[in-house]
Amino acid sequence: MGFNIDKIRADFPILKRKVYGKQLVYFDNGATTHKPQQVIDSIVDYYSNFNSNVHRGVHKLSVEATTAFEDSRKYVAHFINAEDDREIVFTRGATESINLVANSFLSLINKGDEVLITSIEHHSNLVPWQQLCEKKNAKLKVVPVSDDGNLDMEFLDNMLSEKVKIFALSHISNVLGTINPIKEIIAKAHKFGIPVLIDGAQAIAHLKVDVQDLDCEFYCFSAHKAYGPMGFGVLYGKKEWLTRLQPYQYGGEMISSVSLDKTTFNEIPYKFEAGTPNVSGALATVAALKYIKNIGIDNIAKYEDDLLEYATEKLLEIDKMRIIGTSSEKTAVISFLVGDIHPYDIGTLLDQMGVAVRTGNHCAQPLIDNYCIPGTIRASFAVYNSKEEVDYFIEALKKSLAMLA
Amino acid sequence: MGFNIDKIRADFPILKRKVYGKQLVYFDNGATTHKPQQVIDSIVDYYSNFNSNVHRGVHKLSVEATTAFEDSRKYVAHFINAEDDREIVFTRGATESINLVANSFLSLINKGDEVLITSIEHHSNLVPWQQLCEKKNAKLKVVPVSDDGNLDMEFLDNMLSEKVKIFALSHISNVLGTINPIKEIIAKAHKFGIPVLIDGAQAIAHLKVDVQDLDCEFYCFSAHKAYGPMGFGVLYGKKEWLTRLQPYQYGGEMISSVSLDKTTFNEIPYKFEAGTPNVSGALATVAALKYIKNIGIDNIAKYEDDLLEYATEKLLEIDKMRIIGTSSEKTAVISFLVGDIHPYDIGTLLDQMGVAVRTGNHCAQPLIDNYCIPGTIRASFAVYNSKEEVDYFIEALKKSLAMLA
Amino acid sequence: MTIEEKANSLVEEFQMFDEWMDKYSYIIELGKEMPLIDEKYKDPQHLISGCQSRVWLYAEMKEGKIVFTADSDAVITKGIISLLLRVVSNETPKDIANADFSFIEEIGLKDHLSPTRANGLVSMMKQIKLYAKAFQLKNSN
Amino acid sequence: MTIEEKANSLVEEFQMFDEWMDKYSYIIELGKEMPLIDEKYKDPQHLISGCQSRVWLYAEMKEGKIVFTADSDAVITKGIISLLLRVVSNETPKDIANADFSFIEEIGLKDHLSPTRANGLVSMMKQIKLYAKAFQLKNSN
Ligand SMILES: Cc1ncc(COP(=O)(O)O)c(C=O)c1O
Ligand SMILES: Cc1ncc(COP(=O)(O)O)c(C=O)c1O
Repeated sequence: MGFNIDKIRADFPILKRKVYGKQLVYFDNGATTHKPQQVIDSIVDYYSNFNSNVHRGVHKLSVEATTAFEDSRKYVAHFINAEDDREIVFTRGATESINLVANSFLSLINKGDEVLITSIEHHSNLVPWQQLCEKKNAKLKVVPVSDDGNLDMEFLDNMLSEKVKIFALSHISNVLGTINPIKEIIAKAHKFGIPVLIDGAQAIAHLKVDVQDLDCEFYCFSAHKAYGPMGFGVLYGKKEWLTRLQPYQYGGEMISSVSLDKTTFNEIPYKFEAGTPNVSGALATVAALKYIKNIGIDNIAKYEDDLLEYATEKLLEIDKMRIIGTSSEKTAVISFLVGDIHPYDIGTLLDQMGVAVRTGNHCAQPLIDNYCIPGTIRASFAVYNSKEEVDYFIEALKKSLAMLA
Repeated sequence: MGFNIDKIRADFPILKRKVYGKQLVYFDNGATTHKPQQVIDSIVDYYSNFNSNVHRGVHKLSVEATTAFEDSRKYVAHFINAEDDREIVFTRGATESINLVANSFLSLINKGDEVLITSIEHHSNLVPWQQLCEKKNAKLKVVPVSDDGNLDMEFLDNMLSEKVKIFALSHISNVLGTINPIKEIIAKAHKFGIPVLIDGAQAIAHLKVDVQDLDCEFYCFSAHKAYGPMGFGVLYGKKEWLTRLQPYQYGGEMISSVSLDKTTFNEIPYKFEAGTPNVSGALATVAALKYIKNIGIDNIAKYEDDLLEYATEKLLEIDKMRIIGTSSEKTAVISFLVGDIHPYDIGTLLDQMGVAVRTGNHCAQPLIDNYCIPGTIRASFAVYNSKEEVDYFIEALKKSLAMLA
Repeated sequence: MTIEEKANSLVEEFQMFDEWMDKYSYIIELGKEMPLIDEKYKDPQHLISGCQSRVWLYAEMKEGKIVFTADSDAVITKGIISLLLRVVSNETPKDIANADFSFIEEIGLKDHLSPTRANGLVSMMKQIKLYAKAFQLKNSN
Repeated sequence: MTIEEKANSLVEEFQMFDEWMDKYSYIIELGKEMPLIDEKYKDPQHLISGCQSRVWLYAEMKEGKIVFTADSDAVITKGIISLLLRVVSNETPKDIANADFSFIEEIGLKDHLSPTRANGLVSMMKQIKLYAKAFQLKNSN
């Protein structure tokens, strides 16, 4: 399929929005993406036509909803090339997926053990491990990042050992855009028998994810950052690992049988899905992934790369421009500062002109502290952004800088 | 406002649905209710007009979404008459709300302490406490139920003591429909300083809930059982209790500041809301609660009571009818058996005639075991059900029984 | 008759029914017939855990063929079991292992055998295949 | 001038601006003026934790009135602070405690002061009220 940006933009109703009378230019896709009509329609269709609680229902609606729900699991498995759809656990989002694994590792970590993360992690892939280590008197070790935004591989090599019980790192940094060489890192970790969890929150909408090729033990993402609904996420886990882990929450379909003395838990993946599942969320997530599939993830990656290159060039023409994160392997995320102007000031003025960027520490405070900066301005792109929008943004930025000069 | 059933039914698009060519009669509302157009519209409106990640964003969409999100919290607080909107924690559902509290009680329970529940609890309000007790070597005590479906208050009185660290019970039984006298029970528990958690999953859409009047420490419910979206729920907790409890999941807005050495958590309620919140879920939940408010919860209760009475009378005309749960205080939930016909057989034939009921143990296996039955057939009503539907159901039931005779 | 032939004849038989009521009445009738299993095998060991209706399944080899007997506490489930067994019982392990159960769909009972239906039938069908494979393996040793 | 009069005059002043750019240019100008606080009070004790821009606030009693000085590392935040302080500083604890800050909305800066805006301004306004109440209490003893 050819890549038709106008057609794509037309799929997203919110892009017609005006703010302060100006056309919205939305570059805060790292925080959340907008939803195409297809995703919105899938929610309307579900609630209007076959809404029901799932599993164990004898009536038609319940059978339909359950079938659709389990088909979603199959589709997600297919999308990330999992071997088996029982390896797909539905959660509320990437944060919950990570917390689930960290919590279930409570029984697998002992005093003196090590947990490895990197210094570019989002709080959601940092604090759960920090708290786990605190509870179990284990050691949190942190792979440092170089100035250009790449992980320091020499350090990393030295930090791998049999003492490490799990290595959790992001596929793509939400601040720097760096694509970590995770396939290589996973292979290194496996040499020491270390299971690896990949936080794919920033990756799933931007590049091909193949969990079998990566060979990671766990992979997590949120639907809302991939054109899908809020309140829905995925945890992929290798069968043997999911089987090994303890349940996290109790109640509903995760139970096989209960008496007041004893409870038997259901099989994977159900044993991790307590309570009534979010059927609408699953279906809308599939609608989003199908939307991506339909355009083609490689087409998306190529298009966003072009945008990145174009925007980077334009930005670098600006005096005192400082781009944070200059890895040669990065996705369409640009964090920057101009001179010593506070990011909040630039963000505020851009907003007045209709341009939505994110400013601040992007929930990665240790990383920001590492660079000794007050935060950054972050422009992050999605498939519906255009060069015209980049041009407008650059103009608006220049205007802001003039005002602040 | 007068109660106009035709107008109400017209609000629910799914009610036009046919199954096997027959008009759907949906009596599985205890499992999940359908959604009025107003709720569906609120989701469409959100994603089409002001979708954004919330908190900390400097741009207009983010401010709008955040304001709407926090206004939802205020509305929910108002709806259940909480003293302060910081007492409202947004979760994925009742099950998660209960798990959150049970998990946070890990540090408040010691060996030999007691946790009190009742024998009519849904698995979601049973297994979390059972597992907590197992982990901490505490004792799970269970208040028995009498044959009519009322809690045995004499037993209850004898089981209250200073040893009990928390008492978790349902407002309304999802199998029996019994409305427990929770205000009285809470007052009794408080005499021994016992905090009380109320599982309100089956109550919120059916009767007035006033947490200050009840004086419970915690109250939980799911939106999807109250005309709201799937994947969204509420935990109400008294300020001093929420403040006292440890966070449950880590990452995102629940963090105040992070360094690699130390993390400071945010204030209530944020410290319990890890990860990107489900803004759309919050708004759609408010749309659902407003829908209830608009009709008037007392009007709803009255209407459903009439339905209950009408259906009960009609059912009792059937030979060998055995209604399980005959408390004088009950909501519109009827569990029944006919002779020794297996519930699955009746459910299957009703389904063929377009009538959706639930059969089985309704995730309350110990309760079902208590009655020594293979499960029940459960018809549970919502505001959009009608006497005509009850008539059709009774006819269909009679036809089923004739076929099975 | 081969498994396929038996399945086809079943499908034909069901084509007679225009009305769902007739179809279910027939299934219920089948379900009401004498227990399809020796009472002594209705024990936890032969119980297939389905959520709602309980299903017991017993298999034995007789003259190179597997004979299945089964039961359920729900009459409709039992009726469907009796249809299933009519097709697959008394066949060789190999034939059973390779059997195609799609006739269930053709006779309009698909919903009952959807994996989402917690009536024990899906587990029973899995169990039938497992038995067949186990006996196959045993024979080949 | 009373607090209310000062607020009204500010609102009038802002009515001059047709264009958002003029308004913000003015705020930025204000923000660029000399630090509004003695450097020695820019310490953690006087820091108001907002997420993005940091805000420092110091209060002292002078002749029965509270004098506020403050600063921020973001220039726009600082400009808005300077507007706020122009209105509330140098007033009695009682008047400040009762002051109505809705003029901020009238001059079109509401978004900056929405509780969802993590720029420290909301916390600063809360802190101003807290100071006023604390001084009030102290005086009444
Ligand atoms: C009494 C009761 N408690 C808890 C739950 C669990 O609710 P959810 O599955 O929405 O978390 C239910 C519903 O299934 C219920 O009926
Ligand atoms: C790298 C990374 N990890 C994890 C998360 C958390 O995702 P969520 O808030 O959807 O749970 C985010 C997004 O905020 C992220 O960018």
